[in-house]
Amino acid sequence: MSDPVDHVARTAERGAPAPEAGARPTLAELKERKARSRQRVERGGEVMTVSMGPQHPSMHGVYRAELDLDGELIVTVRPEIGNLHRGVEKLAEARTYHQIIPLTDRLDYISGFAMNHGFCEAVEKLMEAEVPPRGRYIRTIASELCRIANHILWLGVHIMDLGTQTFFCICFRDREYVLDLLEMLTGARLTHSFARIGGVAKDLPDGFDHRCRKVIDFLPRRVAEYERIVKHNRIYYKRAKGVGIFTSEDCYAWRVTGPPLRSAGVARDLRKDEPYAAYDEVEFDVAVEYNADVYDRFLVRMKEIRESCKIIRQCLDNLPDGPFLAPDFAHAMPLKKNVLRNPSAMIQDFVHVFRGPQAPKGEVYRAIEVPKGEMGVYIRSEGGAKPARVRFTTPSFYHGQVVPAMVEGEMIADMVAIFASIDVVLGDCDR
Amino acid sequence: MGVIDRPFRGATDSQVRSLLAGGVQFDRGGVGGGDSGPAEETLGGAVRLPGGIAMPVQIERVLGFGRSFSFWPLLFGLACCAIEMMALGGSRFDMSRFGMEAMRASPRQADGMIVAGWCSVKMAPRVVRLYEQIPDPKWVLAMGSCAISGNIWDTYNIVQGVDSLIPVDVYVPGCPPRPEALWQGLEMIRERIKQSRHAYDGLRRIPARETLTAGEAAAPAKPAAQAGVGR
Amino acid sequence: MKVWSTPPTLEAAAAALERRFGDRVLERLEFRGELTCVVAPADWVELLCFCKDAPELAFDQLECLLGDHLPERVATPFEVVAHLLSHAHGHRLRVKTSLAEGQALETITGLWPSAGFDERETWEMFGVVFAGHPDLRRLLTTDDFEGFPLRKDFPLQGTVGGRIRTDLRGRI
Amino acid sequence: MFAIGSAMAIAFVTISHFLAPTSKNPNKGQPYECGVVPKSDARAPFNVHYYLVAVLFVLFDLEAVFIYPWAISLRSLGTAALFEMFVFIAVLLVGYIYAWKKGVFEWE
Repeated sequence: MSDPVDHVARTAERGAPAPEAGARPTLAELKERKARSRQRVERGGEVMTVSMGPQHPSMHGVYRAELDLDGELIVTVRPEIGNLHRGVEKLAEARTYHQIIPLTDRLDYISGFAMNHGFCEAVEKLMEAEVPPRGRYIRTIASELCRIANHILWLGVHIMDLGTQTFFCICFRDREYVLDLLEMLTGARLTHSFARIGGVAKDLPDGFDHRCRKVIDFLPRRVAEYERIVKHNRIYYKRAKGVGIFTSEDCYAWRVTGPPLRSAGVARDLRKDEPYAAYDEVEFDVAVEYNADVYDRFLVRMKEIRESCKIIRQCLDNLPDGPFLAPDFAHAMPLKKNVLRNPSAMIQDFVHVFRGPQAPKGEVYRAIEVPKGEMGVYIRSEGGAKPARVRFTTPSFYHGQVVPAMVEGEMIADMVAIFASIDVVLGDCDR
Repeated sequence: MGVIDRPFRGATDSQVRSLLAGGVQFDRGGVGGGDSGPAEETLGGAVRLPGGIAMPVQIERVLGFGRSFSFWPLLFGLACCAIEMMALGGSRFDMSRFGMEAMRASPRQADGMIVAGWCSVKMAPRVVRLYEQIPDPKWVLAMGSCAISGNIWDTYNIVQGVDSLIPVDVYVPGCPPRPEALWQGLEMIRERIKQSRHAYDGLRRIPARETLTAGEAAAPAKPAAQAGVGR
Repeated sequence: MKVWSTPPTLEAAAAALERRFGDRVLERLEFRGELTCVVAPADWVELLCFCKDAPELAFDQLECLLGDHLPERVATPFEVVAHLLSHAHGHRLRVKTSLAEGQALETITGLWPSAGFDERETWEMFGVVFAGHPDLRRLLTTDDFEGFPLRKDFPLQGTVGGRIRTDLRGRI
Repeated sequence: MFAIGSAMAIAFVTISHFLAPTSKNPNKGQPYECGVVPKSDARAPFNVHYYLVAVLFVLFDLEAVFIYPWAISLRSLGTAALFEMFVFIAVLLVGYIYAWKKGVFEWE
């Protein structure tokens, strides 16, 4: 095995303050902690099979895990997914690139625009379509709003899984403000379909700038309020600290990406490693923690909300003017107001709606950082308007697969906390 | 041909799936029509006193009025509509103002079911089983165009509309419908509770198709259908 | 205009691959700054093993493994594509192999456990059998589902299931 | 008085039994397993540890039941009752510490 990259060096130059070496548990220590919790399983005893089935309050939709229990300890887990499978990839092969966009935001329906964004980045890489600066900035703003909405909802459901009800309402109160912004920008609360090949569908509505700044200003205070409630809460500390440890080596092997990977001490964020949209013109830190447990995943996500607010503020400050949708005939749709006026835009609109933009022959794989992890879109096109094969490599598919590796040897109550901490959404997982 | 009562009383998972194979038919069969069988065999419908007499309407109105103020749906979210259902449970659109506070996790304590999201063929037997395990009287709200008609998912693994599985009282279209739309749907369910009308009232039993082998026929051999009071 | 160029470390990796495998890498494609190696099914595991262990390549994460169906290639209609990612160097590689109908391919769950679900889905959607897979059964569709949905000849609405047969209304 | 009480209780049960519309079907009778066909019978053998914790809970719950009436009528009982209750609690405390040391509460 090639020696793992020295994460501390990489994290240090990323600007995230690496704690002094003493506090940071080494990989060996994390492994030892995990081994201790596994050996409790070896003690035989008859096994009770329980189905933590499709309809279960903490199974985030319809994920089914068949548990073999030795008392409260989980001996083996047999996951079963596919209850929400609707063949998006088969459907995408029968549609042009523009028609696939509405399919993508029903993949991970909690952060709709992030999925559109991923797909459009991949198509633009295939067609070598250029996105004007303003389009890139608006995309960054909308993506970060989706990230905030996703993390707030995750927090509400995660704490509700651990047994409280009021926190769910606190989080949904704040999430409504972010959804109002998204609704103002894209017209829909969840299923945005706001990205287009070559930019975004509409410009920022007037008044959006002011409202967005107001929301961005009070969100960090809200995050501080969440942390004040949850971070030092005796019960949460006991149920989250040192639970569900998943070291960075395991994360690589099981393709666990996003907050769970960053909580294992790896400063891996595609917005920094392979910058897309306006992320290379924006200053932000990668949220990193080092103990790889449920508690640190909470901390990582709270940091990410703060970073997202910082990104949106910078995007709003230096938002370039100019077109928000690429004016090139071959790939992008024309602006609606032009279509009714001059004939060339009308022809362009007609061509794009009926025949769709033509893609060159070839295959492309583009990965972006969606709120739940790393989503890769693979498109193979034989030329023409319809892709020959589309594959959405969504993070929840692999996070759903990693549950047995993470949970065996833990208690049932811990499984609820761990499953919630890796943030699996079944629409994303089953495609 | 074996007779399958709607919903599938006691149908095993493979039967539900085989029925789905050919697509399932049930027609509304007009109120009062049809030969609903002996008292204990009937599926809901008229509330019968032990002697089999239909209960006078006044008592039913009082019972309906009593029930209408706390419709506890089953905590059962499938897809994106479930997020909007959670938003309705959140603090801005708070549905607990209308008595629907507790989304009960187990069907035994639920009054009804909100099917929020597309239902795949793999999930179909489970939706039917959950529906059957909810004690009567029960009401079903199909939330979202995916639950109503399969929406854009016209693919091999999606049931095109949950009403081919379970009788649905209220349809709330939208993708996803806004929390206010779901709230209006729940108000319409409250009206139905007040009149104590259920989706399975007017349903005559529908004959199964020949694919069901005799051995698998769900309903036991039926005695000659008596002239019961259909609702 | 954004120019998609291959990162330098990928050049070194490609050279190392060339040295190690020479002509067993059947084809090398460059498109939009991405490197694609096509390899025969027999060398599939060996090449991926080398990709994971060689220091210049150091592909310690399997991004995804997917199947593909190209009906126009009659001899080997099926394709298995693996995307690899290296955390150390930060570059990506695509390894492809093409298979005939019913030809088995060696499983790579030994190298990366994340391939488990991928291979099950590829088998379920295309019918490509993965020899040595610990638990190769249907993942996304029901257990008694016949046919392989993502093949180009499989109808979108599916042969069975889920449809309200309006043609039957009133006749039964 | 007692007759009225018991009559009302019985009435509530029987009336709702007759008036409620019910539909008998085998699916409804089966144990609820999150919507899945239950594999084993609901009375599957389970770990003895559950039983131990349950019994200890019942035991100390009953202790609380005895304390409530004592607390209410403490003023009329005088200080002697105060110390008798301490003896009562002390005896149960010994049992509690014994169970704790036996490791009944840890789930190993």
